[in-house]
Parts: sequence; C-alpha cells; structure tokens
Amino acid sequence: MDASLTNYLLIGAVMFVSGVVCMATKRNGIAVLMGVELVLNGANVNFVAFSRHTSLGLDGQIVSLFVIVLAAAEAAVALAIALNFYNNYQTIDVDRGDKLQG
Amino acid sequence: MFQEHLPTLIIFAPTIGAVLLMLMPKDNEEGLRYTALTVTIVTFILTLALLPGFDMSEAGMQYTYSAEWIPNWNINYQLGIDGISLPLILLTSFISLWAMVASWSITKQIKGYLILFLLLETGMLGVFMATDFFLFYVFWEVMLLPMYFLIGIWGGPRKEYAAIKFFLYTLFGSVLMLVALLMIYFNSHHPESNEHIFDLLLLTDAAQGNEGLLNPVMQQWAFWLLFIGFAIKIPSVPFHTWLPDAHVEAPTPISMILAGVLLKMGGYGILRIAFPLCPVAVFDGSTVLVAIGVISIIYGAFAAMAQTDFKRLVAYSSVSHMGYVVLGIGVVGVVSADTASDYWKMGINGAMFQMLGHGVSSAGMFFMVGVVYDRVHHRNLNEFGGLAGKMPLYTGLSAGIFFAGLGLPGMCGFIGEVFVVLSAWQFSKILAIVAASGVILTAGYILWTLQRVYLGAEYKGPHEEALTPMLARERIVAGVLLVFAIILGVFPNLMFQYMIPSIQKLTDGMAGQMAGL
Amino acid sequence: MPPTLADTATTIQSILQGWLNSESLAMFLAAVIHVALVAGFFGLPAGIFIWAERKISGRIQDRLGPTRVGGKFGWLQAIADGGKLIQKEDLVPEAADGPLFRVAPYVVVVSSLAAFMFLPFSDGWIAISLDIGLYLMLAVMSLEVIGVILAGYASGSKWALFGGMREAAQMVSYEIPMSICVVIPIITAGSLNLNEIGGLQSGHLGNWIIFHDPFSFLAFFVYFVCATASCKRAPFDLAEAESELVAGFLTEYSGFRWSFFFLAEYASMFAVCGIAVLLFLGGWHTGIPGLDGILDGPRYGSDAYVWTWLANALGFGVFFGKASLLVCVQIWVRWTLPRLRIDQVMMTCLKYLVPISCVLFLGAVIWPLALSFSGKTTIWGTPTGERAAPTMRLDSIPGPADQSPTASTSNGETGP
Amino acid sequence: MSDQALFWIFAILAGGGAIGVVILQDIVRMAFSLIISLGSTAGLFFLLDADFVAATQLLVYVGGTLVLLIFGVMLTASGPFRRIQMSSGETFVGAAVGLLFFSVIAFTVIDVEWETLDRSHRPVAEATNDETGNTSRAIGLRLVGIPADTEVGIHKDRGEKTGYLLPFEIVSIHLLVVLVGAAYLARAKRQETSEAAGGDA
Amino acid sequence: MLANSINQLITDLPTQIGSDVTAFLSELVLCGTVVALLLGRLLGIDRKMPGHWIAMAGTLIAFGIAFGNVYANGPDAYQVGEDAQLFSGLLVNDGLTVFFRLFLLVFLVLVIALTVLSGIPDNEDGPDFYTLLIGATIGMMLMASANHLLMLFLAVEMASVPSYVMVGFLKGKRLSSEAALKYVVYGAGAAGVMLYGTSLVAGMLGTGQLHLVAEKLRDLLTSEVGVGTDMSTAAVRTIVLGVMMILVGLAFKLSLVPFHFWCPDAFEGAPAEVGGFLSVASKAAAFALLIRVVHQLTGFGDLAVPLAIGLGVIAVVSSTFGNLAAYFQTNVKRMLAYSTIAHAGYMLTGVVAMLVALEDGNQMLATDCVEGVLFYLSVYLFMNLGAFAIVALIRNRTYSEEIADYRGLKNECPWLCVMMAVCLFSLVGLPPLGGFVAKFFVLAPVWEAASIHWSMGVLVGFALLNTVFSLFYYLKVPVAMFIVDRPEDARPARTGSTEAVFVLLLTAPILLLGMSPLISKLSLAAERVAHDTITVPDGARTSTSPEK
Repeated sequence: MDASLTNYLLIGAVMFVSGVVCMATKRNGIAVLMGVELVLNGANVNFVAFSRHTSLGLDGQIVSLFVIVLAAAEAAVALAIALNFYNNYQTIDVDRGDKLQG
Repeated sequence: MFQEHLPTLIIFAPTIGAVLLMLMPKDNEEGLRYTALTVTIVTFILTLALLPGFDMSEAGMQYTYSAEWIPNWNINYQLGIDGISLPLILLTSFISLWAMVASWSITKQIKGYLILFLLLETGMLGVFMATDFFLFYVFWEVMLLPMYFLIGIWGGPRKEYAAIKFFLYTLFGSVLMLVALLMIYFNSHHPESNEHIFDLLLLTDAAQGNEGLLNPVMQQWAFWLLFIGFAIKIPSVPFHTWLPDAHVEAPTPISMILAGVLLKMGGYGILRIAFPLCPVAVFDGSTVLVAIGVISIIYGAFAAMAQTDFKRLVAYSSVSHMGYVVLGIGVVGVVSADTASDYWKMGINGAMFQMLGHGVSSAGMFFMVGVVYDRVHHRNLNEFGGLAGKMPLYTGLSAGIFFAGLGLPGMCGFIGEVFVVLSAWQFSKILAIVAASGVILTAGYILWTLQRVYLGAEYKGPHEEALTPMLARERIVAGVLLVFAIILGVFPNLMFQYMIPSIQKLTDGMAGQMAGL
Repeated sequence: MPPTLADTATTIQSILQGWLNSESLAMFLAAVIHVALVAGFFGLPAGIFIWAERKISGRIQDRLGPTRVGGKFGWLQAIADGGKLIQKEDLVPEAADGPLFRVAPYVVVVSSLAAFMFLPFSDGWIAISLDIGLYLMLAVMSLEVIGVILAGYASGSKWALFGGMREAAQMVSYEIPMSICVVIPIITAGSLNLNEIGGLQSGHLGNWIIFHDPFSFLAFFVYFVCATASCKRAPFDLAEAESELVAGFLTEYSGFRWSFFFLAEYASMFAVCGIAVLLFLGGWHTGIPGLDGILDGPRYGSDAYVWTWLANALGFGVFFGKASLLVCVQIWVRWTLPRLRIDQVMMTCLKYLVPISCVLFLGAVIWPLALSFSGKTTIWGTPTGERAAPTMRLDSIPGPADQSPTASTSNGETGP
Repeated sequence: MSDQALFWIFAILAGGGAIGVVILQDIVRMAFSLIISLGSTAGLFFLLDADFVAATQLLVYVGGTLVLLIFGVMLTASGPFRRIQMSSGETFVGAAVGLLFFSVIAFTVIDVEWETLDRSHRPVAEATNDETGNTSRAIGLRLVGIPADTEVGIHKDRGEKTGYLLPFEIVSIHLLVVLVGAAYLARAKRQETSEAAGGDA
Repeated sequence: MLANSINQLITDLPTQIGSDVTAFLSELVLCGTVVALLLGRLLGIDRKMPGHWIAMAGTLIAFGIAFGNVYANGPDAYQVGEDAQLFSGLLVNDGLTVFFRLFLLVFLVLVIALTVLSGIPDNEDGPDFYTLLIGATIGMMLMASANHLLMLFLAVEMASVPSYVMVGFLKGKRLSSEAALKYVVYGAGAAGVMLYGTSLVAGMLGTGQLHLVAEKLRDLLTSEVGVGTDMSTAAVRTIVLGVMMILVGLAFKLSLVPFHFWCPDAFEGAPAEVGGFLSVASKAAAFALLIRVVHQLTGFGDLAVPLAIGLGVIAVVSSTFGNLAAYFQTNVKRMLAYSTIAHAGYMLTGVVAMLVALEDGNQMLATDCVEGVLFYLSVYLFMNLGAFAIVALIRNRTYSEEIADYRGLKNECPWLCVMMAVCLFSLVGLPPLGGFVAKFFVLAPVWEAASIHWSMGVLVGFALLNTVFSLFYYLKVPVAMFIVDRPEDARPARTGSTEAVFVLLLTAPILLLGMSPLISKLSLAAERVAHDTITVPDGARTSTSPEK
C-alpha cells in the first residue's frame, strides 16, 4: 500500500513539475494556463491519494473537489483576461506585451 | 499651571501660528508676514518668561512636565529645561525672531515659507526641551522636512542638490542615532518596574550609577553611533560637506537659522545624550574627539581661506568655529570618582558659550552676506571691493559682526575660544597650540575678506546701481545682532550663570564612571 | 436482491476462472464480454435510429424513404451504408493536423459509448451501478464535445473550425440548464443512482417524477430541449449547419471516421433520451399499477432468476420503447423546425433556458416545504421515494468487518 | 492486480500527457495532451476509490474548464504564434530544472515511511466502508457540515473531522463574483481608447 | 441507529451554526451586498441609485456590525483558542481576525469613497467593479481568519481572482490588459505551487486544520518514531518542502523578491484605485495569513531558525531590491509598486523576528513583533492609499501618472501636493509621521531579537539603510511637485475641495498616528491582538489584559 501511495505521489510530482516547467518556459499565455492546470491537478492527485491512504480521509477528496471548482473559476477569468489581451495586442505571446517593462 | 505648561506652550506656539497661517488667504502677504512675526515675537517673549522662574543654582531639570504618550513602550511626552538647554532655547527664539524679520526679503510663495519656518522653530525648540529620548528623536527629525523644503524651494540655483544633500546626511545620522536609541532602550530598566525606558533623566541616572547602563563594548558602539549622528549636524570634519552647499543655496534667513541654531543641536545632543549615557566611551574616545575638533578648526579655516564665494567662506568659518565646540567638550579630565577636572568643565562651558556666540555672530554674518547679495545678486569675493564707499553703515555693522566672529576680545566669539583653548592646553599642549593657531587663521581670512569686500576702490561689479543703503529693517537686524554680540562678549556671565551648575553636574556624574576605569 | 449485470459479470468471471485457472485472464475475458455487451447496446439503437430517421423524415416530407436496399422497408439500408463507409479510403486533408484529426472521432465514440455503462436498461441491468451514476454519465457525455472541437480544429478548414467553436460554445452553455434540470428529479428522488431513481417510480402514473410536481413537469421539457441541443440535433445543429458551414466540423471527414460521428450522435441521442426516461418518465415502469407490481414483484424461491430475467426483459422493452419514442420526437423536431441562428441558439440558452431552469430548481426545492403545510408529502397520495430514502441506505451500511476493500471500476459493485 | 495494470495505464497516460504538454510545441496538441493527462487522472481517482471526485474531474475539469481553454486556444491561435519554438538552450534549461525539481520532490516523497507516520489511522476505504468508492453521500453530508464519513459520533470532537458547510456556501459567492468579472471582461462594450480622453492611464 | 444520530446532528446543526454565523455576520453582509448589487442592476435600480451607494451602504453595515460586536462586548468580544473556531474549525474568530476584519472594512469604505470621487468605474460598470471589490475583500477577510489549509487556498483564490479582473478593469487599454495577463499568469502559478505545498503538508500530517498542523508537527518531530528534526529524514524534508511552497504562495501575495515580477506591472497597468486597494488590502491579508502559518511552525525546532534566516534574507533582498528598482522609475504608480515591495520586506522582518522569538520561547517579544506588524499595516493603509488616491485624483486632471508631469503642481493643487508629501515622507519613515512610529515598532523588537540571534541585528541594519536609500526616490515626487516649476504647456490641474477634504481625511491619521496619543490606543489594541494570537497555542488565555 505504501508503494502505491508513493506511486501516486510520484505521478502528482510529475504533473506538478511539468506544470511548473510549462509555466516557466511557454510564452503563450494560454499555454501557461495549461501549466497552471497541471500544477493544480498534481496537487489534486496528492490530495486524493492521501485521502485514500492516510488519516487525511475524506478531507482530501473534498479539498480536491474545491480545487477543481476553483480552478474552473480561475480558468474562466484567466481566459477572459487572455482574450482581452488578445483583442488589444492581436497576439497571446506574453513577451509581446512589452509596454510594461522593468 | 502656567509654569508647568510653559515649555509645551513655547514649543507649540509656532505650530499654532502655522495653523493660523494655513487658514489665512494667501494673497494677503503683509498680513501673513506680520502674523508670523507676531508669533515669533510671542515665542521669544515666552522663552524670556522662563527666566524669572528659573532657579540658577539648581543643576537638574526644571519646568519638568511629563505625560504618557505611548505607555506600552514607555514613551512619554516629557519636557524639562536645565542650564544647558536654557541658553540654547533663548538663542533659538531669538535668532528665529530676527530671521523672521530678515525674511521680508523672501517674495516667492510667502505663505508656505512662513508655515514651514514656524514648523521648523517648533522642531528646534522641541529638541532643546525634550527629556525623553524618543521625543527628542522625533523633534530632531521634525526640523528635517521644513528645512529641506525651505532650502529646496526658496534656495539658490543648486537648491535641489543642496537640499537633498542636507537631507541625506542628516537622515543618515538620524538612522545611526536610531540604532543607538534601540541599543540603549533595550538595555535600560526602569528602577522600579524594570521595564525598558526612554526617559533621559532615568537613563542618565542609570548610566552614572554603579551598574552602568551599557557594558563598555556596547557603550563604544552606542557612543560612536550617536556621535556620528550629532557630528553630522555640528558639523565636524569629515561629516561637514553638506554644510557649505546647504548654506550657499539656502535663502538668507534660513542660513541664519541653520548656522545660528541648527548646528548647535549637534553639540547639544552630544552633551545631553551621548555624554551622560556613555561615559566610559567618552573617556576612551576623548583623544579622538579632540583630534576631530582640532582638525575641524584648522581644516575649516583653511577651506574658508580658499573660497571665492562669500557665503561659502562664512559657511566654512562655521565648520571651523564649531570645531571649538567639539574640542571643548572632548577635553575629558577626571580628578576623582565624583569630580571632573576643572579644565574639562571649563572646556564644556567654553564650548557652550562658543555655541551661543557663534549662534549670534554667524547669524549676523550670513545676514550681512544676504544684504549685499540681495542688492548685487552675486557673492563672488573677487568682484567685490569698495563697498565701504557706497554703504558706510553696512560696512560698519558688518565689520562689527565679523569681528565678533573672528573672536575679538570683548565680543562673543572671544570668550568661547579662549575657554576652549585654555582647557585644551591642560589636555594636550600640542593640540592647544594647533587650535590656537586656528584663531590666527580665522583672523587671517576674516580680515582678508573684509579687505576684499569693503575696502579698496569703489565697487564696479555687477549691479553697481543697486547698492542702495540699508533699509531700516536690515539695520535693526544687524544692529541687534551686533549689540548682542557685544553684550555676550562683555557680560559672559549672563549665560554662564545658567550653565555652570548643570555642566558641573554633568561632568561630575560622568566622572564617577570614568574614574572606575 | 435483483441480479445486476455486474453480478452476472462476477459470475462470468468466476466461471471463466474455474476454466482457466488464471485470475487475470479470466478478468480480461470477462471485461471483453462486458464491452461486447455494452457495445451491442451502443450499436443497436444507432443502427435502428439511422434507419428510422430516414423513414420518418421521408414520411414527414411526404416520400417513402429508403426502400430498395434489402428487406422490408429497406431495413438493410443502415447496414449497407455502414459497409460502404468502412470500405472508403481513410482520407486526411493536407492542411489537417494528422494525429488529432484521426483521433477526434474516437474521442467522440468512446465518450458516447462509455455513457452506456451507467445506463440501466431495466432494474439491475446496468454495467456499473454507482451512487453517482447519473453524475458520471453526464460527465462522460460532456467529453464528447472535446472530440468535436478537436475534429473542427484539426481539419485545418475554416468551416470545420467555425463548427468546432460553435459546438464548444453551445455545449458549454447548454450543459448548465441541462444539469440544473437533471438536479430537479434528483431532489425528488434523493439519489444520484439511476437504478434507484428508476426503481422509485413504480406504481401508478402519478409516481413518475414528471408528474410529481409542476416544476418537474416543466423541467422535463426544458431538459429535453437541452438534451436535443447537446446532441447537436436540429434545430440546434449549428456545428454542422450544412447551409452555412458546408458540414461544420464534419466537412473534411469521410469514410468510417465520418460514420463514427454519426454512430456517436445517434447513440447519444438514445442515451440522453434514456436519461429522460429514467429521470422523468418512470424508467422501465409502465405506469400501470398491476403490471408494475409484477415487474417489481417478489423474486424469491428457486426460480427467482428466471422471474427476474423475465421481468427485466419486459422492463427493458418498456424502457427501450419510451426512449425510442423520445428519439422519434427528436427526429420529428429535426425535420419540421428550421435551424436557429447561432446567436439565437445562445440566447435561447442563456436568456431563457438558464433562468427558467433556475426558477424551476427553486420551485422544486420549495415544493416539499409548501406541501408540508398541507400535511401531505406528495400530491398523488403515494409518496415517491419510500423505497430508498437516503437514511435507509445509511442504515444499511454494514459494520467495518464484512467487506474487503478490493473493488475496481471495471467490475464495480452495487450495494450489498 | 488488475488495479495494478489499470494503475500503470492511467499513470503512464497521466504522466505522459503532462510531459507532453511541456514538450509539444503546437498549442492545440498541448491542449489535447492536457486532456489526456487530466482524463487519466480521473481514472486514477477511480482507482483511489474517489468516484465522486473522478466524476467531477471529468465533468468540470475535462468537460468544462478544458473546453473553455481550448475555446480560448481557438480564438487566439492565429498565424505565427500558434507554434511556439523554444530555443534549444531554453529546452535544455527547462528540462534540467524540471528534472532537478522532480528529483527533489521524488527523493523527499519516496523515502517517507508512511506506515510509521500514520500509525494511528486506518485508510479511508476501511474507515468509511460503505460501498467502496461511493463517497458521494459522505461528501454530501460533509458539505452540509456533517462530518459523517467515519462514524457519526465523531462530530463531537470538533477538531478531528471537519464539516465543510462554509466553503461550500462561500464558494458560491466566489463563483458569482468571478462570473461577473469574466462577463465584464468579455462584454462587448469597450471603453474609448482615444488617447485624449483617457491618456495612457 | 446511524440514521437517528444523523437526524440528531441535523437538528443540532442550526444551533451550532447559529453562533458561528453571528460571528461571521460581517462577511455575510458583504456577500449580501454583492447580491444586492447584481439585483440592483437586474431590476434597473442602478440608474436611480448608483452602485457605489449600495456598496458603500453594505460595507458600512458590515463595519457597523463588526465594530458593534467589539464595542458592545468590550475588548473581550472575541474568543481565544478552541472557542474561537467557527464552522467546525475552518475559521477562527480571534483577535487577529477581528482586527483585520475591521481593518479591511475601513479600508473598503475608503476605497469605495475614492472610486466615487475619482469615478474610475462609470455608472455602467459600477456594479461590476464593486462586486469584484467586495468579492476580493471577502476573500481577504477569509485569509485573515483561515484556520484550515483548504480555507487558506480558497481564501487566497477568492482574494486573487477578482483582483486579476480589477487590474484589467480598463479593458480597452493595452497596459491594463497586459497587466492583468501578467498578474493572472503569475498569480495562478503561485496559487498552484502553494496548493501543492498544502497537499504535501496536509498529507504528511493527516489534517488540514492549522492548529492541528502545529500539534501534529510537534508530535511527529518528537515522536518515538524517531523522526527528529533532522533534514536527512524524509518526512521532515517533505514537510519543509511543503511549507516552503506555501510560503512561496504567500510571498507572491506579498510581492516579495523573487516573487515580485507581477507587482510593478500590475500596479502600473491597473487603475491607481485598484493599485491602492491591492497594495494595502491584499498585503494585509497575506500578512495575517503569514503570521498564522509561521506561528504554526514553531514546532519545527531546529529548523525554525534556518527558516527564519531564509525569510530574513528574503526580507532584506525585497526591501533592498524594491528601493533600488524604485529609483529608476518614471511612473509614479510603478515607483509606488516597487515601494510596496520594499515595505513588504520591512514588515516581513517583524514576522521573522516573531519566529525567532517564539523559537526561543520569548512570547513577550513575539507579541511585540506581531504588534509592530499590525501597527505598521494600519499606518500603511493610510499612507499608501493616500498616495495612490492622490495619484488617481491628479490623473483625473492631468491624464498622466508620470513623475515628470507632476512638475510644479504645488500651485495648481497645493493640498494634494502637501498631502502627497506627507504620505511619501511617512513611507520613508520620517518623524513625526505615522510611518516612523510604525517602522520603529517593527524594528525595535527585531533589534531586541538580535540578542537571540545576531542575524536579526543585520535585518535592522539593512532596514535602516534602506530607509535612507528610499529617500532618494520618494523625494523625486515632492521635488517635482514643489521645487521644479510647472512647464508652460502643462494641463491645468486644479482640483475641487471635495477631493482635498477626502485626501485630508486619508492623511490625517498618518499625522495622528505619528504624534498624537492615538498611537498608544492603536498600539495597545494591536498588542492585545498580538498577545492573544501568540499565546493561544499554550491553551488557556493567560490574562485578559496585556502585560508588559
């Protein structure tokens, strides 16, 4: 059972790290958001795995439910902002937004 | 009741005036000026009102007033006046009054100017009366902002640079002082409740008690932090570079205040805080103090000699003269466990008197420079000459005041310098000789200046036609300052009588700690 | 306890295990058999309805529809079409994003097919009976849109892209009123388990949730509209919209990939209608008190299995009939109503259906409260939901000792 | 055992999808890779007996959020910026940092001896022990503030198990606010961009 | 049987929830205000009664309730320890919560008043803006009261997501949309990292409740399992990793270096009103949360001091970097953004010293540290909002936020200029302004903590040096306003008296908190709060009156 928990945590870690690297390297605003989703999902995998295997119990599942909902809300706003940016700049390349510098 | 609240009233009288001015319309310039003048006069009268109730034989604090301010930090609104502060308070309100009269030459945005001026006066008076370290610090900083703006807005061509230089130097010094303040606070204990305190009187008692306030190592740190903070204000070489710039750029009345009062706060701070709280460090560092004093004297004099700008010359002369103050207080000598040597007391007395004398004479010198600058709009010594022919009265008054600054016997500058040099002789003969040679240098550059400016062929420089005789207002200011320079020189005891007991108490108290070394 | 399909599966697995002496192989084979069953249920309605649509549309347009290819009424037409489509060359346009283009139909088909796992065809005839069956079913069906969007994008054609985007907007929007409407019967039934919800509606017609209260009655129609829209059926077929977008996301598809989309479309039509039947129309119940008594009747004794199977077969027939009827309504609507404009589609949803469904939802919540003032629990006398109130289920939770925590999704078990 | 097989399938898909998001250059393929990853995560949740979370993951995350994301991709994926080339240096640095980061997490996580840590607690599957994986009722009760998943009596011990009524309710306000915000940004009316009127404020 | 007990619970629930709701009433009123705003628009009321009145009314009611609660019940209105927990331990309603609730509500009132004056959301967008504003504030209030790792994340999200929109509120403007995008991208990332850390901590300790986290952490580290506080132990490593990730999220909210990228961009692009709101409110809430989180880490034993030093380094770097970077800015908002970075650094030193003091067992000192931070935040509220408000008001006249365009404004709007100078000099920390007292209250305990660990003295040194340095850039604005003359072609910038009065209202507390007896009132209140916050884990409340 412990090996199994570790396995899940490792998957969570893979997703988290992928997400972080994605956020760090991609220049496309939406790609960065994908990285964020991955990070949140990595955390969710952890929570659910802990929920199954440790005394965290159902709390873990509930937290992950909230995370899913909050991620949806965040994604909605992020996309609205990204589209707004696109409307103003005709690109979604974050580095193109260079009016603000420093 | 009145006695009890008199110090508070004195401090905040200018503030009240400032608030009044704020409410007045800004178009009525004359009204504003006269209101402000009235306020400074009232303040001066109030400070004079301190004298009747002041017990000259009492060495400790009088007119004490204490109210809780921030009780959970033991910060109090605590005022008091003793023999060291009283003369300086008088000097402050006196110089402020005449600086205000001199302010008639200011024409730009007079309302803001007057408000800031009065706020500045509040800060200065507060510094001299506060007996709570925190309160002292607050007042110390309060004058910073008005001064900055007074130089920055109403100053000369390089006002921005001068103002920020002044600001930064002083702020840097304040920060060092703050560190020392924290060190002292966290090592202090109220004798009864054992809480940390800011009360300078209690701190002094603790520092001079058996236990001492700080251990010797901490004392070294605290003392030098405090000293640098105050030395910047004095200003002592090597922290003096802000002064010439600030003086040159500041308008005449502000130069008067700056030289006449602000510089004294540095010396006062050393005597009020650095010395009593860190006696051991003072003892260890006296040589350095004396050296700094002497270097300031000589360096200031030589620098003054090299100037071509009239005001800059006067500014460097201030550096030189204030060097006597550092020298005077630094000639530490201890006789026994509770007695300081006479020469030390004399040195400090001399230093105090030098502050007063310099307060009057330097204010006068700056005023005189201002008078001529207002007319010809330059201060280049090489272009002057022959003013005596065009403005005889002005030349006469100037000569008087410059002689006072030079230290001519019978005038205010003389007493302080002599006392200091004499006490220095006891401390170190070589240094005394060097310091005394400073007197000669001073005489040199002042006489040379007089010659260059007033004597010689008739003035042919710029704005020749503007050299009109002195106005009545100018005459009064110059005259009064000259008169007081003479009075102080003739009756030094007028001030000594207040100072001596307090200085004795200070030095004797410190001697106890030093003797233990 | 009625045997469920899952129970049978365990049996199949155990039988196989007896033969093969290999647990994993037995499990694998059992899973294959399951998949075959579900796939059968998946393919069957699709085939029938493709044929039915042709016939019905023909009649609506005053023509015969297919008659030539084989058999009576041309019933072989669908199979013939299938054969033709499979033989066609698998074309991928040059501008398309190859891998995504190829994978898109599978996404659609798989999600549509997976929905059938949670659909009870009769009492207990369900592949996976979960407490969250309905929820999961909706979840799985909502994935279909991803395939459509991918197809639209990957085609590398602007028609397809527009179709895909329209589909995305439409699906995401219509999911909201649809979900809210689905919640209304759930409130009434107090369960998300489709099998339970179906089972609750036995007895007379008044026990069907649609007749439970006025809100659920209206909710059925709102649901049906949304369900039609979520299947991209006319008048909401903006994703295809032949007259504007050539064929929308299908423009570049041909051959068996194209047929996959259609298979999935008809299958999900059946699935959403099946949900409607289960949630509102009494599931596998006839609405005739006596008959339902037999369907739900006592199943004990030595021949219980036989009776159960018979009753379930009957229930299956009823269920299939009801669902087919609803599908026919969808077909009927398609061939009689004109297509809406995209803005009208969105407006219908956001400005009308969402507020309506919210009001209905509120009403359904308040309804029991209002009724309780009159001292009754339902308007019809027989209280719905007696059979499986949530508290009873919690009561039936066994002690901690008597169940091992080995369970998986492939053979998820129903309650003990 | 079959769980093991399924686990590995889902695990590889989830992890591979995640890595795919990083590696792929085409934004739509990234999105698809993300779908695979998140969808497989739902599978993992099923394996972890968290049916409700898994279904929510599919419904909200994959079916809702990701569709929205792809929608955004399509609206903005035009012309040259669709493909984002990374220089090889960036790739290398990204990979190195990622690997480093992963190894940090992995080495901390692998070594933990969970049994010793968690000695006093039973896993949730044993604890809840109604139908395995059917956690929806317990979750539902939790969400209305009744911690009833293990045994109902535990409620007296307020600290141990938490009822989640508050977040359940408050998140609705959050969603409302977010909805308003997103709608505001997406609304057609745009403020005048004339420099004279608004400056570059 | 089980069913009965559930029924029992259901009947018990209302009574239990009832008291919780009472304590939570202010937040609920704000929620109601959000709904009222939207209903107002739906029913067309917003034509007759603009959104800001509804928002203002709701906020005032909420404030009235919160204040009345404290006022009516005296200083003991809030509870301590277990009793203070609301909603089965998700929130706490202790002094810190009450303090920040009042803080945020006062601030919200001021911000709404500012937006009314400056008119940045026009009547049409008003309801949207105030919905977002209030929504974010609710999130921040939850941040201040969060007692559960879920609530921590939820509250951070609730505070952040509306903020993203607010930053991009001027949606037609390129700068604004760019700022919003950068903010959302970085913010979402930071939130994700924080959540991952949360998952590790919660999983390791098997609980999400903060006070249990502390307890279990202590158990774990001292247990017979022999985990110890050694970094070589995997469990400890995992927890440290998790804690660090949580701190990353908080550091992001606090815009601490190296998580500050968003700050200048977001503040420059956002309307000044939003900048003012974010710079104060979100920072305050994040500090409340940071204090809570850090407070739970005292069980860390030997690891606490390295952690404190790490945070201390961040604090030093933040304040130094913020000040250095601010010097090169030409845009006032951007300069102020860097200044907020620096100020976060100053305040962080207080938290660091708290950790050190707690580790040393010196609760009195820790109390002083927290008190300092609370006091600082209170002053910071007025000085920073004042500065941003003046920027907004001047922008409305001159359409510019460049320092160069502030030249010679003293003749045009003397009051605004004077008040701007007051705010900025207070930000420098000059007596007799509130900023000095605040800085003193933060740095003094840090200095005292130097006797526990020498590095705290270094922190003070850097903070003081930075104070001197900060003068350089803060001065640029007053210099432009007062010393330089107004260019001939500049726009007229006369402001009305309402604006002046409002600004005066904002800056008066700076003066009062710098030299009036109000200081003692506020510092006593802050000390009380700090005292209760710090001493809670030892169980019972030691004394009702703060001792010192």
